[in-house]
Amino acid sequence: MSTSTNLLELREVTKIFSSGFLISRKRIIAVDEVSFALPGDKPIVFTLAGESGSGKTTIARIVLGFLHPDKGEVLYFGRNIFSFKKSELKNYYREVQAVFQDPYSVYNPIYTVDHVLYTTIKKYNIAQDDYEARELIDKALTSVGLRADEVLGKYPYQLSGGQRQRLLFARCLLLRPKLIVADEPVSMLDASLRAGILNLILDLKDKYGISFLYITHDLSTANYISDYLAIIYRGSIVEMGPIDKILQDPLHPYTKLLIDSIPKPDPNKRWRTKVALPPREFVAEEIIGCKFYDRCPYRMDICYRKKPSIKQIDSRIVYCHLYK
Amino acid sequence: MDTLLDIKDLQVFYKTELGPLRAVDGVNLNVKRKEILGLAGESACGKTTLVQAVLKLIKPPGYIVGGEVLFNGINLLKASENKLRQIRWKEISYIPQSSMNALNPVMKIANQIIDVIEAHEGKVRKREALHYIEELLVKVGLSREVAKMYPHELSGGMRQRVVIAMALALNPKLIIADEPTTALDVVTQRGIIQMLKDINKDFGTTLLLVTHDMAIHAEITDRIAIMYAGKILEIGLTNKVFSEPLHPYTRLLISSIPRLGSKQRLVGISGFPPDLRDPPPGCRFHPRCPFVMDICRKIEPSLLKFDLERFVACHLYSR
Amino acid sequence: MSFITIKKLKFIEPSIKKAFKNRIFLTGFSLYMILVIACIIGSMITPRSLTIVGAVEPMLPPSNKHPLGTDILGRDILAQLYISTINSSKIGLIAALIGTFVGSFIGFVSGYYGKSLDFSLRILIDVFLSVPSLLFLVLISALVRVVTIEMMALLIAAFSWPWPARQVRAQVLSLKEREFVYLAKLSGEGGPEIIIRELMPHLIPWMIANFVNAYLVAILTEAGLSILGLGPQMDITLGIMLWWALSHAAIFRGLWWWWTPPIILLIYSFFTLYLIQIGLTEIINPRAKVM
Amino acid sequence: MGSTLRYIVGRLALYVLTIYVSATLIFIIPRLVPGDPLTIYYDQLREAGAIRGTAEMIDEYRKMFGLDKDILTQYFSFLYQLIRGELGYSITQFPTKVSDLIMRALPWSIGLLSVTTIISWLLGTLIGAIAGWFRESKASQILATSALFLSTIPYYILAIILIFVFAYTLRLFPASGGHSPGITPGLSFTFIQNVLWHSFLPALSILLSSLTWWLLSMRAMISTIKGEDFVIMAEAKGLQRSKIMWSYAIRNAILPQATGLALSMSRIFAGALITEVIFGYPGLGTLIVTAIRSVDYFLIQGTVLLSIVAVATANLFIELLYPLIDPRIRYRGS
Repeated sequence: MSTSTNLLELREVTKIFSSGFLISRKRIIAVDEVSFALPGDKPIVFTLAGESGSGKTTIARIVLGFLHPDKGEVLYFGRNIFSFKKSELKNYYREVQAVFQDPYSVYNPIYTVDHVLYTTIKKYNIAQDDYEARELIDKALTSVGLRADEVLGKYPYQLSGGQRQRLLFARCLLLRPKLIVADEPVSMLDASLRAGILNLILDLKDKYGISFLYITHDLSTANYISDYLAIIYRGSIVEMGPIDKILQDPLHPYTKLLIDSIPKPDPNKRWRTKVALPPREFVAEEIIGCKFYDRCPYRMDICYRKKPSIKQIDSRIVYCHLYK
Repeated sequence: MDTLLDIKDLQVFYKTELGPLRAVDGVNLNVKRKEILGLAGESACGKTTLVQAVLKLIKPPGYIVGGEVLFNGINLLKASENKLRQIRWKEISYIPQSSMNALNPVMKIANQIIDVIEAHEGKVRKREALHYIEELLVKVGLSREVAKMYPHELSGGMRQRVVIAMALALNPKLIIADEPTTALDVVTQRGIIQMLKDINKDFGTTLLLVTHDMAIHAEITDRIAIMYAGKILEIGLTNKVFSEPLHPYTRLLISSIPRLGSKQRLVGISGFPPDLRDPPPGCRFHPRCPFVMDICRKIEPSLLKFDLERFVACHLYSR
Repeated sequence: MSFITIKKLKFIEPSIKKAFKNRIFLTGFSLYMILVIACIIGSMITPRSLTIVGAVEPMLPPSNKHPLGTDILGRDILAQLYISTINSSKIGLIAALIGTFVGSFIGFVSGYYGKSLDFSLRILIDVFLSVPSLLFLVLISALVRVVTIEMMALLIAAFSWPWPARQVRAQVLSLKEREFVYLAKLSGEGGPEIIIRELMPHLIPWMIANFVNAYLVAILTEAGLSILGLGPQMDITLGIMLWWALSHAAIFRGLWWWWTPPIILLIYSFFTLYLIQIGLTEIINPRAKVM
Repeated sequence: MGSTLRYIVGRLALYVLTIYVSATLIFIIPRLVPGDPLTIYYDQLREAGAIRGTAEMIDEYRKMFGLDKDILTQYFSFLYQLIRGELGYSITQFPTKVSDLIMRALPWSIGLLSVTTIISWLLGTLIGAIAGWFRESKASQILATSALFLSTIPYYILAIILIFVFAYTLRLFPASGGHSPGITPGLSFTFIQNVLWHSFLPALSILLSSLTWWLLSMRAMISTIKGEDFVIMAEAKGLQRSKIMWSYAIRNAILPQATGLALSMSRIFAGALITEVIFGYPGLGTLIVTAIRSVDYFLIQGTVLLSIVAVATANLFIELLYPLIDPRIRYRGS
């Protein structure tokens, strides 16, 4: 698959956050040479799953052009987005939109929620006049299961978390994007409302052909909606491939531990084995080899000395010294 | 008498500009000795308020309106300041959700645990206490040197284990854990949950576990109580409640949890939780309930005994 | 084609309504306004000539002819008081306006655009805040022999920008990470637009509180400089009145009616302005209960 | 401990930078004014009627600061002089050096300032902590309101009131000077006792006003900390109320109080400077005023610079205490 047809491709993207002043510099590698790609031919949901602090939100910010990587490239249909001029970036946003995690901080509290809808329409002038704008908005709201009179003219605090998240999807729909970066869209919602948003993502993919880069820490939601899965741990991808294959037969020790540790809502299928928590967790920048060394049951001394390289096994990729 | 803690008609409201918010509105619940009781419910259903009321930690604008909390025959709500102080941590210890700043940021871990010991057993020799504390830390899988460290030097998972070690320090009869693993990653969460289970098995400590995550209840609790909009809708043995949920809300709650390996269409719950400043009349779930009947809109169903160890508050079963 | 009328930014309305509901703000604001209006009216009805040296008989205690008596140089004290309060307020106003706008601008730019620019500005702000600006003012006015009120105001304004800059910068840094700013970027809004439409409304209350603080500090600084003998001697302000009284040992000559009015008015202004500031901060974040 | 060293290095760097930027500003300011700075003094001196030794002294300065050379060499010679502690000669009391005059006034200011600031900070923090812990009580409310009123009054206004009450009406304390003229300065008991007697009112006016700042800020800090999770956790642990107040609430409020102190050092210094003038107290304040009256520019410049160094040093001293107060500073670096 030639790179130019890939909807989105990351090549060895690296981001290092440093704090302190000249001599007292402290450097934390938040994203460590991450590469993955979303195919451009058919809409898919690609999940990037990892613990909090694993760098997944930093990657989302880089893909959206808010953060510049220290190394590597982000290609949109083969063109590096960081070489875009201002107007090109605006067109990029026309096709790549986003939905965020915290329904309470994603709306500017001093405006009614209409502000986000009208600003988008005005800035991308996709409507000739008020009437057409309102029509577009009504259509977008209904396709995300909201009624205009229930939502428009209200301030954010007057809407529930679920309504606010749905409205964000409606805003994206106005621009008919090709890709929506969904950064933990349901993690702040209760289980009962979560199902509605997950179904909405599935519908938008099927009905409007929109691809999703779904960022989450919760694998069971990923299993429900996504086609591909990449597991990220302390800034590095450890395993990547079709989700069903990974969930049924995980290769990387961290993926195994992760899948086995997800609590199952069934009292008869309780955890059989115990997991030992490390007596002291190492700080990220002290590690040269594999980052999972201190918690890995299969660790070897090569894992401590050398970072594992990429290994292709049928349609999957894994970074682990177990697989030569 | 195998009941350790008995909550009777507990009511806790919060003062707001638009009138009192009825966070906990007449809750009856008892916790049996040596069991793990789960308290489930979605955000803002009142479970944290209930737990804080039991420990009398409600701060303004919250206030306790009425009801009793009986522990070994003493009503904690009416107990004297001193009597309450003696019971706290000696008999009932508490693991809060925000492990981020549940520990005093400027004090070493060892000193914070010594504080607890000295508050209940008087002065202790530092060397002896330190040895005991290191044992406690090892029991929760932490290295001994953690005793001399400060909270900001520990990860979230380590901090939560320190709090658990502290909870075990005086070998209490009851540990109340309020969302102990919400802020943690999945693997650490599993470790903590298994640790709590072992504590209950090894020391016979009763555990009241509060969390919105039904899957965690399925993993660890013996009995479970479902809470919604300030009231208890259903209580029962965990495997019974999961296999045959009675109350419509419980049924919908369980069916809206995504399961690994199944792609079956999820069913959420339409609408959203009521505003507890003026809750809907009758059953508080009726606006969102698929089986709503006329009676549900008028009369509030009381928590009735359905069969052994099973209670439900729903007109479907009250005929 | 900006036909879509984004409703006029009604965001200022609620904060103004809230401000006037806050008891502390209300008392402070109304008391200070009473003082300023009284002085404006007073200065209109009393002839300016009364403040010229030798205009009246010196050292007269308060009488109905001279309600606050006269000073050693034969000037009516009440007449002086009206003019000096207005002049002090004028200095406060000019210095605070300039200081707040310049400071807020620097705060916005360094907070929002960040990195190298922010680094150097942050250092500059810290340096200016850790050094008493009074010292530099002393240095400059010793050289320039400040004469008019406006020059004094500009001089004080030159050193009143760091505090608002620091406050606004901190606010912008925290708001910048809020997700509605990212959403605005995705909606096609550019840097300046985001500052004006998304961030500015949040900062107006902060900037007003900074303005009041700068106003208070300006009056305080003017009085300080005047007591050091560096005030606008050609004109008359509360500080200058005090300076005249002190340099003629008014206290020990028993001329109590000469030095007490400026003291009382200065304290009155500081207290009422401080009440306004507390009222405003309580509106901005209700959690920070000062009282 | 890597990070504590990193913190100290950071603070020292800011300290040196502050002095450097201030020195540069002091160098630039006279050159902003049109004309050669020395000619300005010359005209002002003639205006002020000075006759003796002005011409030779001006040439002396011209040579010393090489005003004929280009700006950059002047700048470096200016900095070079400063590093060697050379602040030039006082114009009016030529040939006495500016640094000698300052050294005579500095101990007075340092003594007055350090004593009053430490006492007011400790007292204010203590009373504020108790008032904050018992926030709902009537006493705490009254204390806060009166403290609020007192805190708005600057030192030097309070000074004037104190002079009127204690010096003029009650005649209990002297209204001016560092010590009675008759007494010979030295370490004798009578001299020290006399100095204390003279500096009582200046100290009181600084103490009263700044005490209220610390009281109010500590009271607000304690009442916010009372709501923190670890304080509620301490209650759940069944600790004694006094234990919670001291080692949980107050112990955590000390750092913000210390930062508050460092932040207001410049405000304290400026206020104290003017208070000295009101009392004619022989510190830096009076020195500056006499220099202003006699248009002694180099004395003003020297005193201003020394004051900046004094404030910056005090700031540095407080900031270096932070790691001891709060272990997080040691861990996080800057």
